[in-house]
Amino acid sequence: MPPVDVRATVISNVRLSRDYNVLTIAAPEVGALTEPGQFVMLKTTDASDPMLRRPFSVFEVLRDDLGTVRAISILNKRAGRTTGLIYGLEAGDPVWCLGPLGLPFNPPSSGAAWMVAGGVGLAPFATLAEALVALQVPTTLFYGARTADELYYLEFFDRLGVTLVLTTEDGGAGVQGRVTGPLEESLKGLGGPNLVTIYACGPEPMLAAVARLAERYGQPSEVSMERTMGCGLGGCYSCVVPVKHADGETRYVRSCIGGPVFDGATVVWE
Amino acid sequence: MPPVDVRATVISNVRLSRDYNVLTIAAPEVGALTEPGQFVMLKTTDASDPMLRRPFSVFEVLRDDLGTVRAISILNKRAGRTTGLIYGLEAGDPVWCLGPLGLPFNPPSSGAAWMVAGGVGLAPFATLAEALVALQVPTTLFYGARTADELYYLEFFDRLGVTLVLTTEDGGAGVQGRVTGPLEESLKGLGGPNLVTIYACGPEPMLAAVARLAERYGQPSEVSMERTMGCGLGGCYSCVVPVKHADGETRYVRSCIGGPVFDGATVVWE
Amino acid sequence: MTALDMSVRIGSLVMPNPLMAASGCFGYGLEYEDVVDLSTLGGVVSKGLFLAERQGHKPERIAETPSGMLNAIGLQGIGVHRFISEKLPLLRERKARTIVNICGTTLDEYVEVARILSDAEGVDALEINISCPNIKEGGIQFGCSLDGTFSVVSAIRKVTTLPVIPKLTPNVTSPASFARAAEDAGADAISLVNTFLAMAIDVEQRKPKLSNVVGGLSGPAIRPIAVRMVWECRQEVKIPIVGMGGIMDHRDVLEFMIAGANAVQVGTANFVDPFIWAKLLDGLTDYMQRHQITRLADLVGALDTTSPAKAHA
Amino acid sequence: MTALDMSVRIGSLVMPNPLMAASGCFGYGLEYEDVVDLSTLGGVVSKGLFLAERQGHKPERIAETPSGMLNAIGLQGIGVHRFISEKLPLLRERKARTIVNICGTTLDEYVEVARILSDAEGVDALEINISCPNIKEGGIQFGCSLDGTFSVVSAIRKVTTLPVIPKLTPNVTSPASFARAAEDAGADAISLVNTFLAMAIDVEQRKPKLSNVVGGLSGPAIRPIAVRMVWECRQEVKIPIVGMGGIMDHRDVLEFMIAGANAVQVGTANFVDPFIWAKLLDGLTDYMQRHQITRLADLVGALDTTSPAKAHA
Ligand SMILES: Cc1cc2nc3c(=O)[nH]c(=O)nc-3n(C[C@H](O)[C@H](O)[C@H](O)COP(=O)(O)OP(=O)(O)OC[C@H]3O[C@@H](n4cnc5c(N)ncnc54)[C@H](O)[C@@H]3O)c2cc1C
Ligand SMILES: Cc1cc2nc3c(=O)[nH]c(=O)nc-3n(C[C@H](O)[C@H](O)[C@H](O)COP(=O)(O)OP(=O)(O)OC[C@H]3O[C@@H](n4cnc5c(N)ncnc54)[C@H](O)[C@@H]3O)c2cc1C
Ligand SMILES: Cc1cc2nc3c(=O)[nH]c(=O)nc-3n(C[C@H](O)[C@H](O)[C@H](O)COP(=O)(O)O)c2cc1C
Ligand SMILES: Cc1cc2nc3c(=O)[nH]c(=O)nc-3n(C[C@H](O)[C@H](O)[C@H](O)COP(=O)(O)O)c2cc1C
Ligand code: FES
Ligand code: FES
Repeated sequence: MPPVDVRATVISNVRLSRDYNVLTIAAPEVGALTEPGQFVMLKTTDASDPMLRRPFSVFEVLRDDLGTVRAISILNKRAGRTTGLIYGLEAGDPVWCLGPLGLPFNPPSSGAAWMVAGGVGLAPFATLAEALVALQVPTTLFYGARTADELYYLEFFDRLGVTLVLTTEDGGAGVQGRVTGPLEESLKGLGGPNLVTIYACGPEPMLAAVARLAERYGQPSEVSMERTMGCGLGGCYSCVVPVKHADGETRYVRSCIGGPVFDGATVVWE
Repeated sequence: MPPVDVRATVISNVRLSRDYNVLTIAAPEVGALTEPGQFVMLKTTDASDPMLRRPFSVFEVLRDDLGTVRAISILNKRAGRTTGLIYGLEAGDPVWCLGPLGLPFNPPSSGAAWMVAGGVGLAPFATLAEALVALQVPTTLFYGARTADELYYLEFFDRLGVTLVLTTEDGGAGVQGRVTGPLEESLKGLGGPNLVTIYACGPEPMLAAVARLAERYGQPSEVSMERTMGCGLGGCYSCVVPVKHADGETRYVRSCIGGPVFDGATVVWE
Repeated sequence: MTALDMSVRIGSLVMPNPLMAASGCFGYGLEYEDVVDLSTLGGVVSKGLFLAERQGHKPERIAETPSGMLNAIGLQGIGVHRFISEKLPLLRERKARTIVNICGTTLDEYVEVARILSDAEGVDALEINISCPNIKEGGIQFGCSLDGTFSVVSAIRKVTTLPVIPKLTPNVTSPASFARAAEDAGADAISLVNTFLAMAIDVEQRKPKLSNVVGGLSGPAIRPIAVRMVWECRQEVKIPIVGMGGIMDHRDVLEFMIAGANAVQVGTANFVDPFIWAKLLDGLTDYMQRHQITRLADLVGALDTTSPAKAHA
Repeated sequence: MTALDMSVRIGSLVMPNPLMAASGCFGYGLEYEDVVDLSTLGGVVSKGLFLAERQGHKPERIAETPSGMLNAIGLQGIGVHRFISEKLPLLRERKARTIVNICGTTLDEYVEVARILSDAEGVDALEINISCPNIKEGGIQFGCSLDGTFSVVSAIRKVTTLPVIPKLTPNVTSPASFARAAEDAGADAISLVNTFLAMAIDVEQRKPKLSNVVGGLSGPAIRPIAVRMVWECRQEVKIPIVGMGGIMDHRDVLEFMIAGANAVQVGTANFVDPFIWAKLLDGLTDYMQRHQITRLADLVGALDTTSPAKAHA
């Protein structure tokens, strides 16, 4: 489906912490088309400073009681200029929203699904979890953050029936350490290859570790890669990821149209 | 007094018409220092597009019941980018306000004061009228606009005891035609030179006409000139007005520090 | 109201309107077929092509700057052969007027690429990229020397009947002298500007923001310089000028045309708003109607320098 | 914490910090004495001065562009004699380090102005403006020729012991070659960049926005190009570089220094925020403390090009 561009209005902006917020915008045209793992390109001004849009996973697709899509939300983490502006938005402010873009996650090729999220990498998993649950796939979320305060939306996943495995760097909640720790434990406990499909989103070192673990234990993995993106549509070649192709060659693939979701086994980690 | 720079918050924005609005901002530090005829340099964003501030007369200095300055207002007319942004501001939005700047009007050198306003040129006369009334100077406002709808704040001046002489281009209120018509009539009716001080603000052709009429009828005039201004402080030399000096030479004078109020008899009209 | 004529002719290339997608900012065109009917554009300029496939630079490849962006993509591309077999047939199907941006590391490579494309069906013109600031072997040695410019253009001129449009660099003292060299060498038109050599530094890390250290600046930041260069070139040459650099709306298109451009390209703006094309056409139509202009071409070089615009009209 | 050392030395000119007010953007300095204590600035560069008084161009003299502005003031100024009698004594009183930006229409005029200023008390350095793009006789013929640059600088060198700082134009293919010519001619430092020749058109009126048609582009729009030029010059010469072009905050100051500038000038930003100076000093202090840098000069040219900055650290 071709993407659409909407001058959406902010419905609400819930600040979860000093850095995280959930921005809900009236972009039903985008939400109605979105599949889990896809993203939008956002801009908070029509002036030319800042000029380029920034990519964000669609966090929630929000429906009214009749099931009609009314809005989408974004789980935003302040990292720089536009994410800072998004953090500061108020209800009624305009946001330019282009999407949905990119390749979504693929349905699991095996009986169970494990989602692995690091920090703001939680973003694509709300919609994916809903889709998996609708498919009646047993779903686990491995979710790591720095501190207990930065573990968000636990109730949401809990209510869906997703099994939660939490980690924090300071041990304030769940297992102390990185999310890859409990993931590896669980992988060890599996009876054989191709039993779970692993979906991962988070910082690149985490994605590399997850992809390697998945390979070592013979499970398929899909990773959502973060890249600086100029256009989101394949026009600028800014967002490339080195991918090993079937012919054995490594080539740069534009992650906005050849991703952001990649088969973890094909990404060449740097 | 040195100017101050305030990141002020919009208190209210009253849209008077499709093009005019009165913006009230919490910049008491600026208001407390302002004299009639002075201006502020405003900016609606701290991004670099648009980058430069724009000059605006201080329209009202607003005080609470105890007389303490709480805010200033701006009479804004949409002309381009920043004036368009100012028209669209909402309560709570930030505005960067530098001022007060420039030379104020001088007290009248004669027994009566005539203020001549064209369109948004009304802006400096609300504070001037208050000052003149406080000095018990009999004050008249000659005020011209395109249509009756675009004659604003009549009640304000009326309440102060200012005599109003109105003109509209379409004849919808007051005398049909330009404001210089009734002005000339009144000048003709004066008994001699130096009986009234004429203050004028509006489009340059109007200012030129007023200054010439004042000269012809031997009355002193002060005109507030509009120029493209880069800095408002004498730094950039963008805002110059050709002024005949005492030595007979015409030199460019920076209107932000040598104006915006000039002796109408010294300006060299182009 | 009479029909509005926005057409532009560059040699055998006839475009219904002056709006072209700039090289490197529109993929191979097909990436955008979902968001815009390619046949409604004046023309689509392909990403720069060498003879062989290229991987380009490592990320980071772009960085945002005030009202602009830096890029050092390094001309990642599929090479001329794959372009002809994989992209050209589809572009023809979509009735896109296709201008191929060609690169070379040597004079021979330019000529070879031009020859191969001249034999392919569906190429409407060649834009000769002698101005990419991002790779050492990207032809910039030709683009920064008058002799080099003259020799590349005349060598290509000899092997093709397609319109030849050298694309000039702004990173020289006098782009107009390069315009003259291009015209003398038989160019059908010139394109300008390519990007400005520039850089940005992350001060916390004290490292360049781009892996290539330097890159090319594009976007509205450069527009006033680009317009000036178009205007200078307009005084120097008679051939059509394809102007670009920071066009964001129809007023910017008109600014380039009034300065002397016969057609324009839109690059960076397409990233910001891929649906820009219809808005540009609507804006031009509205302007022509308001000003009662029936041939847009009448605006080319129509700048009246006898007095400045009134600021507060 | 040890005392932070931000000092910069250019020949006999010693500045407590690298922050200078750019020529033409700060009047004669005294216009700003109410908003900033002039002695706290590294230096104040005066508006460009000819021998005689000048009226400059008609308005419109400036126009805003995306993240930038055009100016064609035309060097309105009071001339060197009135400057010495009316401004210099007051600048001395305020303990401003005064750098005079000098202009000439001929080599002789440059030398004459330099000589007169060298005899005056209170001038700390001369910045030689051979790069004003806005007036035909403004020395740009010297600034766009290597020989011209060399001869102006060496002629002035002969008549003054004050630090001589030629200010280079960015409107050339290789500013670094001009930096070399300036160093060879005995310059104590170079300033760069002056503004980029540019223009803007009011499309409704089809007239230029500036009375002079073309003007100079300044502001953050040009910063990435200016930083690149400073970096190139840093590879070419050993003398101090005074970098400028679009500095808006302390990070931009650091960007120029890391690229190779020993000091910087702030022009356009001063229009946007005349209270910028204290903010810049605070920002530099904070940066030095966070990075445990005691001598700011250690950052000059400290760019690490072995790898790009991490985008998503
Ligand atoms: C497909 C996809 C989905 C995403 N989903 C989300 C999401 O749901 N929520 C979310 O919060 N984020 C998400 N992101 C990340 C988000 O896009 C970035 O955080 C955002 O682009 C940062 O923009 P900014 O303007 O705030 O920061 P910028 O000002 O652009 O900079 C961000 C940080 O990176 C540094 N930086 C930027 N560019 C460079 C460079 N070239 N070199 C060195 N350093 C650089 C800056 O200094 C700063 O620290 C997603 C990214 C992708 C690709
Ligand atoms: C001392 C002073 C006091 C003022 N007080 C008020 C006031 O109280 N209220 C008020 O509404 N206005 C006032 N003005 C006028 C106000 O400053 C301008 O309308 C404002 O600067 C326009 O800014 P903008 O960004 O909206 O328009 P811009 O986008 O800058 O342009 C305004 C208009 O002028 C044209 N224009 C701008 N620059 C040029 C140029 N160089 N060449 C050709 N055309 C140009 C544009 O096309 C547009 O039509 C005052 C001006 C001065 C000098
Ligand atoms: C990401 C990117 C890639 C580019 N690649 C090319 C290219 O391959 N060949 C070329 O001639 N110009 C290339 N350019 C330059 C553009 O075609 C255009 O000349 C320049 O960006 C100025 O126009 P703009 O400001 O509208 O983008 C590229 C520009 C960008 C931003
Ligand atoms: C309004 C204005 C006037 C200027 N006048 C002069 C001048 O007289 N002499 C000079 O060498 N540079 C002059 N410049 C150039 C600045 O000193 C500076 O080199 C340029 O603006 C880039 O810095 P910025 O982006 O910080 O403004 C002027 C710039 C502006 C904006
Ligand atoms: S973001 Fe432009 S090609 Fe991917
Ligand atoms: S506005 Fe800058 S000198 Fe007057």
